[in-house]
Amino acid sequence: MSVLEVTNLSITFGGVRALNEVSMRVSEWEIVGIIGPNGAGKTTLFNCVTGFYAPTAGRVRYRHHDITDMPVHRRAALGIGRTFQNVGLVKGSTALENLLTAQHLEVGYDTLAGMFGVPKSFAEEEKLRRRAGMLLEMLRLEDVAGERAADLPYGVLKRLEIATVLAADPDLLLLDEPGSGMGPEEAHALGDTLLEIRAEFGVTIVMIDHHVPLVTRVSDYVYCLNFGEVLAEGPPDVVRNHPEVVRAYLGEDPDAPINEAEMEATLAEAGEPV
Amino acid sequence: MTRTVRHVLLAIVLLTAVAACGQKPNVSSQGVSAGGGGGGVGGGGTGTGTGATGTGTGTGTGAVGATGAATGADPAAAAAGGAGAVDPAAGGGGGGGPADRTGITDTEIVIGIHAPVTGAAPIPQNSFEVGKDIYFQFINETKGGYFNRKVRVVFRNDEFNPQTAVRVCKEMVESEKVFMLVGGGGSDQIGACARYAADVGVPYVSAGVQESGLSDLSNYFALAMTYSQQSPLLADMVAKQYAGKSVALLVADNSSLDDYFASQLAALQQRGITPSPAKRIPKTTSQTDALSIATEIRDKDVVVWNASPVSLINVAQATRGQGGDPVFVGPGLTNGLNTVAEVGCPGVTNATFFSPFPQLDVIDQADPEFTPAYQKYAGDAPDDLGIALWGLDKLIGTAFEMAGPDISRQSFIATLEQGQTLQTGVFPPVAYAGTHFGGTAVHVLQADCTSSPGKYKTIAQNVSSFA
Amino acid sequence: MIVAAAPLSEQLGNALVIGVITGAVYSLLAVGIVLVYKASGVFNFAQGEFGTVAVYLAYVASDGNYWGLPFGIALVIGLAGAVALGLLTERLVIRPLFDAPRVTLLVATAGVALFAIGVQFWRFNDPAIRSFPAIFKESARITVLGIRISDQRILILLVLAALAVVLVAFFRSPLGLAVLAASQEPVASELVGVSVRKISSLTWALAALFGGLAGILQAAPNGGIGSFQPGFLTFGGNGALIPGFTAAVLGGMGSLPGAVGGGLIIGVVEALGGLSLFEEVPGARSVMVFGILLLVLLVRPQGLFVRRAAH
Amino acid sequence: MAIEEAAVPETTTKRAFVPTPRGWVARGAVWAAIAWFVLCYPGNFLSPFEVRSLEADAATQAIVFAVIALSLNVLIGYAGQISLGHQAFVGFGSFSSAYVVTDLEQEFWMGLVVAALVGAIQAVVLGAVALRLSGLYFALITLSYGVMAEESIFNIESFTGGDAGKDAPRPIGFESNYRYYYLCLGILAVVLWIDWRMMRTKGGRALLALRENPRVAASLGINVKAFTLLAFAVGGAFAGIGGSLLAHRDLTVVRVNFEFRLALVFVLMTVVGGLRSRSGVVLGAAFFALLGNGKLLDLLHLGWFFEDKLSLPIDFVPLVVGPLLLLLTLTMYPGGIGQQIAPVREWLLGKRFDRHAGKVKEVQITDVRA
Repeated sequence: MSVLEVTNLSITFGGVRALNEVSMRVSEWEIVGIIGPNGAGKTTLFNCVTGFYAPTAGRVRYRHHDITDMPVHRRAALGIGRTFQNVGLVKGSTALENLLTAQHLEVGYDTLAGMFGVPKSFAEEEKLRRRAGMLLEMLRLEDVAGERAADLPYGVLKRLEIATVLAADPDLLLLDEPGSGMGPEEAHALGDTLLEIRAEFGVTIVMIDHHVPLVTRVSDYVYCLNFGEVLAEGPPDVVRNHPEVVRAYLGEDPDAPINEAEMEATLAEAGEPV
Repeated sequence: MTRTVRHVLLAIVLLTAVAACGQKPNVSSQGVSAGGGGGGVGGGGTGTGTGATGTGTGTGTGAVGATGAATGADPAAAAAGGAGAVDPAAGGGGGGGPADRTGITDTEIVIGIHAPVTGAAPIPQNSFEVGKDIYFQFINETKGGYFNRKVRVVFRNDEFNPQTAVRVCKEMVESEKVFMLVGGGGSDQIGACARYAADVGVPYVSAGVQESGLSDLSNYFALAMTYSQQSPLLADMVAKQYAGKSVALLVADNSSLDDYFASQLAALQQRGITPSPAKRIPKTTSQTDALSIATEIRDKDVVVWNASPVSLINVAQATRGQGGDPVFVGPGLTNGLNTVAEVGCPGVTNATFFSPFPQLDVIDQADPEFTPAYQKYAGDAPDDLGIALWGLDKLIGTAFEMAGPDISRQSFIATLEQGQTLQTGVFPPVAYAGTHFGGTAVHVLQADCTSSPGKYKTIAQNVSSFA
Repeated sequence: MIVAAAPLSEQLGNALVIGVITGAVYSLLAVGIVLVYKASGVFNFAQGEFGTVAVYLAYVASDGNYWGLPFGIALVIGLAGAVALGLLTERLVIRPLFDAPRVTLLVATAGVALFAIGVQFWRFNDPAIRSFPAIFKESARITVLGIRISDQRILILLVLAALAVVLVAFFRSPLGLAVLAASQEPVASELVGVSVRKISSLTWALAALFGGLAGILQAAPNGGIGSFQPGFLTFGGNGALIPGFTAAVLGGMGSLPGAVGGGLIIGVVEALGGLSLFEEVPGARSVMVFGILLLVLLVRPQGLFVRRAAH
Repeated sequence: MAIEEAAVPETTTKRAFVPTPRGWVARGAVWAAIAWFVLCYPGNFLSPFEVRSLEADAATQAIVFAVIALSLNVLIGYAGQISLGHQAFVGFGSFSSAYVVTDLEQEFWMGLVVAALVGAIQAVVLGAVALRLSGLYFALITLSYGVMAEESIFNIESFTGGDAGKDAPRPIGFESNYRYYYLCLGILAVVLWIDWRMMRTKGGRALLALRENPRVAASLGINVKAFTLLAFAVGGAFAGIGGSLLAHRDLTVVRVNFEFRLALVFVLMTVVGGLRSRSGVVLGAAFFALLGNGKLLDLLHLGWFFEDKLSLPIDFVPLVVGPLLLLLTLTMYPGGIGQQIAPVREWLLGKRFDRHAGKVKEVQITDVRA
């Protein structure tokens, strides 16, 4: 059975069709890569899957749940975790606190019990702390545990973000450009980390990235989006050599008329980072 | 490490210094109080002074105070009074003994006045501070006070706020150990503080305001006619002086004025006058309120008014803007103050308000001592609020005189209740025979907008009927 | 009540006229609020105090007990004082806080207002209430639905209309566009040579000038002599600041014509709250204003007069 | 901006600092001095000084204001929602408590609980509106609500006693100003405890996350609406408790006290205290309370300076100097008192004395979304 199934998903922003009849299927244990030029609708697809956007048409299924109309936090509770293009962390909190926050769904006491300080909450907090320490260690972040996220460099933040998503103990990881801002070597190391994570946590991963070598190396299956449509799909080597894909990438115009970021800015309420 | 130590030391020194500074006024006030007492009569007086100020050390010295006070008085009563002075709770309870002499020593009577000096008060506020005890300064100096007791006035700002009023009254009773409390102005503050004073058995006096909430208090005395008492008089005046004219009745929607509104409306109707509109208006009138009120009263000849001076000015100006020119008349306390005419003219032309005090134009005939005394102790030309406070103090002083040398809270109340008439020449005579609202007459003030700035003149004094 | 009130239709007519003429002042303040909001994203709680400061300065300048200058010069001094306060606020309070959270900025402007009121109480507390003359004293030239409208109120309406027209034109002029650009894209604006600092000073000065106008006009709105107290535009029964904010929000916060319309609506709603119909409802006026605000924000959060979200 | 007293895990021992024994003694001495000042000094225990009843009453006001400031801190600091109608939240608590005690003749404790509940309920109802509105618009709603409450709800005579107000007697055994101070201090301690535990457990972390970025929070499984409402409930309950304590301190509650001006003072003291800094907020509230009731000048012996040197009467000092101090604090220390005292606090908590502690650059966040 597939973990994630997107059928004929379409979404329109003020007359502009950002996604058009996109279908996609992700199976257990797979790593699926999504590539495509800027403005192709990759992040929009993620936003539909995690629930920030309500699609105009089409369904999103997660395991045996139809989650198309489900609020974001409930999708998260079902085991969908995601990272953000521009780092989804609580920047005013320390690395450790971010990992504690990320374990929101794992907390073994009631919110009110925590507020009134019942003894159980102290014991449970200790557990969360230990698990956070473990994750920090795993992602080689133990040195920055007490630093505020806002004070950390970008590469470290990207790693921290992955740690936080893992802290939520997800089944399905949606990674939005985990390798952005990284050089080829770092990206390679990231690929190893991702494979390691899959082995260790048994998660299914969907990732958007521009590092085509990274994507083709770790992915089992790749989708290429362009202008909101699936241009090509298949095993990495097939997609990589697909003539349409090559053309889309070569013909990529930096000032393309549809700019995803711009489109989202008009949509999202001001100030809410996507 | 030494740095750390330095920081700690600094913190401790700072904390101690702060704490010590906080103490200074207290310590010094104790010293002054004890010294003053000693200078007056001797050891006994010293004891009383300390007992009255301190709480922790009060028990021992308080006993001495009681003995000191016992000189020349009924020993039992004095002992009870001493006990009252030692324990604030007992003093507050009021039922501690037959003669509660808190605030009275052989040399001093302490009274507490609260009035608004800041806040939304529409009255010349600094004048309160200046004028609060000029009469007593005058008496202390010329006559040595009452039975060799000088009157000391403790003044607290109630910020025109009933809650603050209760707090400062509580403070004056518990910390300053005042003999009695006086309300300077503001009916809600007077009401709140008088109720508190009743709870703790402290005599409370003020110029006349409302009766609701005050009429069942055994310790409260109105030094002038209340609004409701003035209402028939006012109705008589309207019926007589404005016969056949159209009349409106506007009263602020303070709940304390409910009884006044009812009695004024009834009094007017009894005299065949149907005021229209007869309504309650917002306590604080906005421009919108003022304009819509103005459209309702611009055709009227007479408006019977009992609301705040600020509202009066607002509404009068708006009414004039709407082409109306009614005469505002009303019972009063604050609407008869000169600032109202100064700012309200020409809107308040010929406004006629009752008042417990006469205006500056006649005070020299009513009480020739006022102006020289005011100039001497305030160092300034007198104002009308000075007259009001002088009159208030003078009435209280007259009551002290009547209560005699053996004054206590109980004897003070009992003396007033005997019903003798208190004559001062400033406030109209008062007599509390069978009532605590003993006002008998009013002065009548009229706004004179021909002078610049506008002012009130006294058109009649001690009026008890318009028949 | 014992006495029947005037017929409802007459009351409604009265409320409409009274609402418009009192609401004009709310509009005047709302325009200043919107201007500052557009330029620096600040909810300026000192807007009312720009007005009171102008009045106090003009009073000191003209009153015989103080400087005794001619009234016209006094008015100019008052307005200049308001502008100076606006510039000082911008320079000493807003600019140092440019990257602070908005709540801090809001609190800072409230601090400016409270400081101004504190000084007024300190210097002018005895007597607290003072009188101030109208610019035009005539009170009965025009009558609408039985309500006389003083020349001063006509002046307020004219000033308001003029401001609305001038400001709309201004924001289409190069300078006005620079103001907008400076607020939306400060870095880019600096790059193309627009001085964000100068623009910021300019908007605060303008807003303060409008605030000052509002104060001087509102001190004696009925013609003849009016009266004023410390902080009279910010707090108390004649306060126009809170209605001004409400008006700005009704108008969509970013729209100057919206602010004008919002002020008039708030004025009328307040006047309707005074109908004898609602006599038994305590505080009917504020209940209605709250209701309208809630309704508009929930149904048309972009404001009554704006077609699309302004931001 | 981080959660206060953030625990640094053992993993950062790399440069961990452990005070020397003398350092511990020094810290202990300061702690003892603070404890003495708060616990003993106002009640004249183990104290060479004598605090008068009225001064204890003023201290009580500081304590109650601290509770109110903590309530605003929950709303503004943790949830990112500005409340400009807090005088109404507090007032509702005051009147409810007075009503329960005076009219329903219940115990003070019942009044306190009812006030907390009423505070929470009204805050949640307004919060439900807030969920549909962004930052400054919500501030406007609360502003309008506050005015409406003052003029309308607090004018219902059977509930509030009209202009004369409603009596609010103190509980038996706590009638004296000294004892009532300790009662309020105890309740402040409970409020601080709840606030502290909240911020170090699930709820608080969820609030910080959703204030900064609701999308990230939601993607972590945090129910944004529910936790925003939680913040309102907690803030409202604290406000109600503060209102109840205020009412019984003053013995009577009066409508006119809940003007808009008070809401401004509340916001001022919280922001000056330093949002999200518990100790700063408490100190800020105490500062404004003591400045407002004049006791600060007494304590520091500064009255003469204003009266004689500046001819500024003492009554006007809070009006003039208060806002000035506010502006100075804000422009020089945007983190408020919390920032100013951070070095001392860190030191007291066993860290090195670092003059730059607490000086953090503001995180660009969706603090107020409008």
